Amino acid sequence: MKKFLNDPAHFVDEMLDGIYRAHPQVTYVNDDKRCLVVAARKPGKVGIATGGGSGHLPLFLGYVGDNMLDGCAVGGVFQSPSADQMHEVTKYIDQGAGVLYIYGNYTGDIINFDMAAELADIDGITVKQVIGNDDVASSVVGEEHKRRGVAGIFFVYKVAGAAAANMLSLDEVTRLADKARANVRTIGVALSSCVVPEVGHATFSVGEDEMEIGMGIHGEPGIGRTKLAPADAVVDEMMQRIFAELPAGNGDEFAVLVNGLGGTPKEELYILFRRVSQLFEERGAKVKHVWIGEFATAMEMAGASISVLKLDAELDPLVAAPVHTPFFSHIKA
Amino acid sequence: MKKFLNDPAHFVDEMLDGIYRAHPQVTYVNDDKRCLVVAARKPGKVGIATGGGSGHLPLFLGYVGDNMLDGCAVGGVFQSPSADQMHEVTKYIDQGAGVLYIYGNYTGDIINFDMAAELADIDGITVKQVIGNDDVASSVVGEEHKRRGVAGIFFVYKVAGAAAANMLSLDEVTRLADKARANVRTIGVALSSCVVPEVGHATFSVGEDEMEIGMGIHGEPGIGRTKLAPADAVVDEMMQRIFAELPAGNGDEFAVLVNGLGGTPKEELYILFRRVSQLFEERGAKVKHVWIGEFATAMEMAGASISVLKLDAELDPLVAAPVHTPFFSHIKA
Amino acid sequence: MPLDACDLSQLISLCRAQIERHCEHLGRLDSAIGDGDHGANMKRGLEAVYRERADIASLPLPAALERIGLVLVMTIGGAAGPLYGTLLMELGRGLADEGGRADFAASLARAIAAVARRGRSGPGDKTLLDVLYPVQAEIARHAAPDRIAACARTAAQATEMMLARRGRASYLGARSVGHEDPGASSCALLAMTICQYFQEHTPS
Amino acid sequence: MPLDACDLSQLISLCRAQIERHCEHLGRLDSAIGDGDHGANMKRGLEAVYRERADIASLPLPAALERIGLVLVMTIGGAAGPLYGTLLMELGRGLADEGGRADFAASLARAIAAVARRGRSGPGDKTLLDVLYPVQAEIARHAAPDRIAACARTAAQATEMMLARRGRASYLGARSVGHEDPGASSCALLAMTICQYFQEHTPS
Ligand SMILES: Nc1ncnc2c1ncn2[C@@H]1O[C@H](COP(=O)(O)OP(=O)(O)O)[C@@H](O)[C@H]1O
Ligand SMILES: Nc1ncnc2c1ncn2[C@@H]1O[C@H](COP(=O)(O)OP(=O)(O)O)[C@@H](O)[C@H]1O
Ligand SMILES: [Mg+2]
Ligand SMILES: [Mg+2]
Ligand SMILES: [Mg+2]
Ligand SMILES: [Mg+2]
Repeated sequence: MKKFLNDPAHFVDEMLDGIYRAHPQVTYVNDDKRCLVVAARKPGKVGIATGGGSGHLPLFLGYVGDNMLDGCAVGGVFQSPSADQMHEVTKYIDQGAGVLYIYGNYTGDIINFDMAAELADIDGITVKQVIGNDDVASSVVGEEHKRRGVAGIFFVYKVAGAAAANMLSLDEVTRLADKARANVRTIGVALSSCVVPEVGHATFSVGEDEMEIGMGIHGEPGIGRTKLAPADAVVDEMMQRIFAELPAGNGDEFAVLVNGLGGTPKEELYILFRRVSQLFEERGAKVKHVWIGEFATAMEMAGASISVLKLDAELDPLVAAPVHTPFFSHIKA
Repeated sequence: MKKFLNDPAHFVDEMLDGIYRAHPQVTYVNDDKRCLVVAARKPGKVGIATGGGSGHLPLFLGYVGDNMLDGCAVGGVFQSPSADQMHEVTKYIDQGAGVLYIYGNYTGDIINFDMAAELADIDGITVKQVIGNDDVASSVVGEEHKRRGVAGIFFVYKVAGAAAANMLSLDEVTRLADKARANVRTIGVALSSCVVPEVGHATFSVGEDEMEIGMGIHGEPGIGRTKLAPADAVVDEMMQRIFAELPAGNGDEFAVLVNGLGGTPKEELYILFRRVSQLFEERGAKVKHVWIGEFATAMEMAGASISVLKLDAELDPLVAAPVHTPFFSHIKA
Repeated sequence: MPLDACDLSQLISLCRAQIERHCEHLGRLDSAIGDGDHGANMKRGLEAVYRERADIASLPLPAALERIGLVLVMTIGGAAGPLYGTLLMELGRGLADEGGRADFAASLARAIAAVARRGRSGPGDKTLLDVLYPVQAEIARHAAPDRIAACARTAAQATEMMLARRGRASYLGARSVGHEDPGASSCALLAMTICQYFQEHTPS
Repeated sequence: MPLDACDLSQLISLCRAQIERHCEHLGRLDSAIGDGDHGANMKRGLEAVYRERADIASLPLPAALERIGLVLVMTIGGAAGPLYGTLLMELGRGLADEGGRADFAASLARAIAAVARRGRSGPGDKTLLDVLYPVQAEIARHAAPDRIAACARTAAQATEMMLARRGRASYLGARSVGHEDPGASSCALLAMTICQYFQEHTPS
């Protein structure tokens, strides 16, 4: 296991210690480092919380900051955080306008967020939920509610964060976040496995010349193991599945996220984006906003995902709004 | 070779195509994609150019943008760009105030930059040079001029970029950049090799339980191959070499860069930073600015480097100045 | 033996030892159709309950069960934590509400229904519920402990041929068939341990 | 045969074939003490010159050499490109400046000095200069082509025991000893090819 770590059991807590030492923009509540919140609060603003397992940085906690999220419950590596932690985060970030939970569609997270929402309800805090389910590889059309949430949640965060910063109501923020959720699709491809520190060896193995399309960000099996194809052919296959659900016609506008899963150099992500851009061009459609880099990783997994958000007049300015978190800054062009 | 690529011979040019498609903030001159420059010019400002081999993103070209660099000559993977390319970049970015070259201490780069400077001289453009040599592992004290330039060049760019944005003269920008250069030290440790696309296999091999301290960002041998130690022990050994040259006493202030070499997850970089921060704390010294992430990579190499810049009243505000490039944004806190 | 006369502290120790013994096996089952951590998760949970066993055993049974549930929620994590936690918390609350007149089987049925609601799942989804339902039925008809234990084991084994419709395994679709569900397996292990304890402590 | 009567196009073809033949070997030498690309770099450069050989051969010798140097700078890249390029560009310019009265050996010496300045290097640094210096000395004393070729090979081999003080290999310190320098090796290969051509085209 080629990792910088001390005791694997302390992996998450030492990482969090490093984060608090580096970034005074965030802090924690209830004396529990795993209950991360923004240091600066804004009365009357809808609070936005997320949460999920560790091992996906900058997901999830990395998006807590100005104009994005207000808090995050941090779980162990690939583990849902507890209902308790989410409840503590909820109490702190509620500023009188209610709280929106945005997280990925995983049983553990759903159960724990549901429990936290019930606890918040007892406190008199209104909680709404938007559950990311962007991974087209994890279930068929018509069964979208079964799909996993992956990198596309970035767009849901960005839209919701900007809406809340505009001091919209909980209902409005929820509606807009849900609109982003419904209009984003993601597909990933993995070239190698990740290693969970407490486990100590690769979660799965992929042959030296193989790739797996549709693999989840915890190493969940995808929809097909094939020979590693040239980059352009890989993109063509990925984008075909996305275009099938988000048709890109003349004049349509999109935001695109090319996300590295951890072990893939940025150089290669740009080679992938080159082809993505060509495909939109061929259709006369426009990639209006683009982010390329690591946004939702699976530790050191080599691979990449492509997320596409269909824009409209309402979503566009929200996606384009500037944000500033310890892990991600976006400055208006 | 687990890479997203088409023809390895087109690796760099397809990557650049992706970059220009994604980032209108940069463009190229002389009809050569490898001559990258900022789109927006600022008359009377000192131009700052860099250059070097590809495979280190965001180094080198990723720092071309607002308040940082004005141009970059892009070489093949781990290859110096040609004098000719640097000359073209130089002609474009000279805005009447002269040009400063900042690059790493590698024979190929030196020779090519020297030639470019001679060609620029014929055009009547004044060129100065500051050559990064921050890697403490690559030569002993007293022979610093032989040391390789690695991630610490980030601080030199940032200081020079801010100085030029303040419209200082070429002499002043050069003096400040050189001061940053003289006050930064870096040490790296590699856990696995990188793969050069045209070569197609690992450049070197490190045993499953080994690490190499001081390895260069092209896989140049370091100063010792040892068993992989716990993260804190690795940091202690690295920082001991840095503190030997940049003593950190009570009240001293520093900027720190914890840099991933490509294959190491951000989580682990924060575990490393936690220990770095403790060591400064123990000495009563202050880490005033910190960056953690990938700033100078070696493709997919697993490993990390730590760069430390000693601050003074002159360097501090320059390091802290906001910048905005396609690959790196820093917003004043 | 009446339920609340049992030595809860000893029962906790037995459960913890059982999970410890099968930790790797549960991990392997989860690797095949999930993310491989079910053994480690359950072990973490049982260790935490074990550390608190003295305090827990000093409580009246309903409160003790509720406390165990809370510890499990907070330590197992993932999907299994809140599900096992819900089971025990609801069971404890149910028994408390009905005071002395509590019908254990009925309370258990209501707790299992709460788990199903929580997990948005039901019978045949290839989860721990597929062990809980038949076990509850055996208890309701006052079967002997060894009968209940045998039923638990058979029920867990029967998940092997099911197609997962909930949890991580559901993403595998048809590929989930042919592997026993890790949650069902741990649930059977715990049921069997508890049954054996009562078997040994009941005058035959 | 006088220098400018040689068939430059043929000579270029021979050099290119020689480098092609030894490309892998040069790569291996560079892997041992550098970054492994010297073979690929040299091949890229010679291919480019080869493609332009017709145009080049139509120029007067000094201009032809300068042109070859420029192509090498622009295509070999790395450290070797500008060094080989400087050698040929300076040699061409030197021969041009002195017009008909050019002393080839003296011009070559000045071109080698320019390479050393460019590389901030000198004799014994374990670089291609360690082949260039002795080859120039042999030419200055009008040695026969086969003598010069033998001298080039011996000189390249002698770099094996040197400690690298310039280029990537210098970071290895003492570990650079025991490996022939790739630049010295390619330089000897080219010198030997040129010598053999003159050997074959000079009446004995
Ligand atoms: N929605 C659900 N309803 C009931 N049981 C579930 C559900 N999701 C998962 N489970 C149970 O949880 C088990 C997995 O637990 P565990 O591996 O600890 O959690 P995770 O899947 O989060 O890693 C499954 O084998 C299954 O029995
Ligand atoms: N400073 C220098 N002076 C003279 N020759 C040098 C110098 N640096 C490198 N060389 C020569 O260049 C050769 C390496 O060339 P090459 O591998 O093509 O470039 P790079 O080192 O940039 O990969 C070395 O073997 C050596 O002979
Ligand atoms: Mg899990
Ligand atoms: Mg090279
Ligand atoms: Mg699991
Ligand atoms: Mg080389």
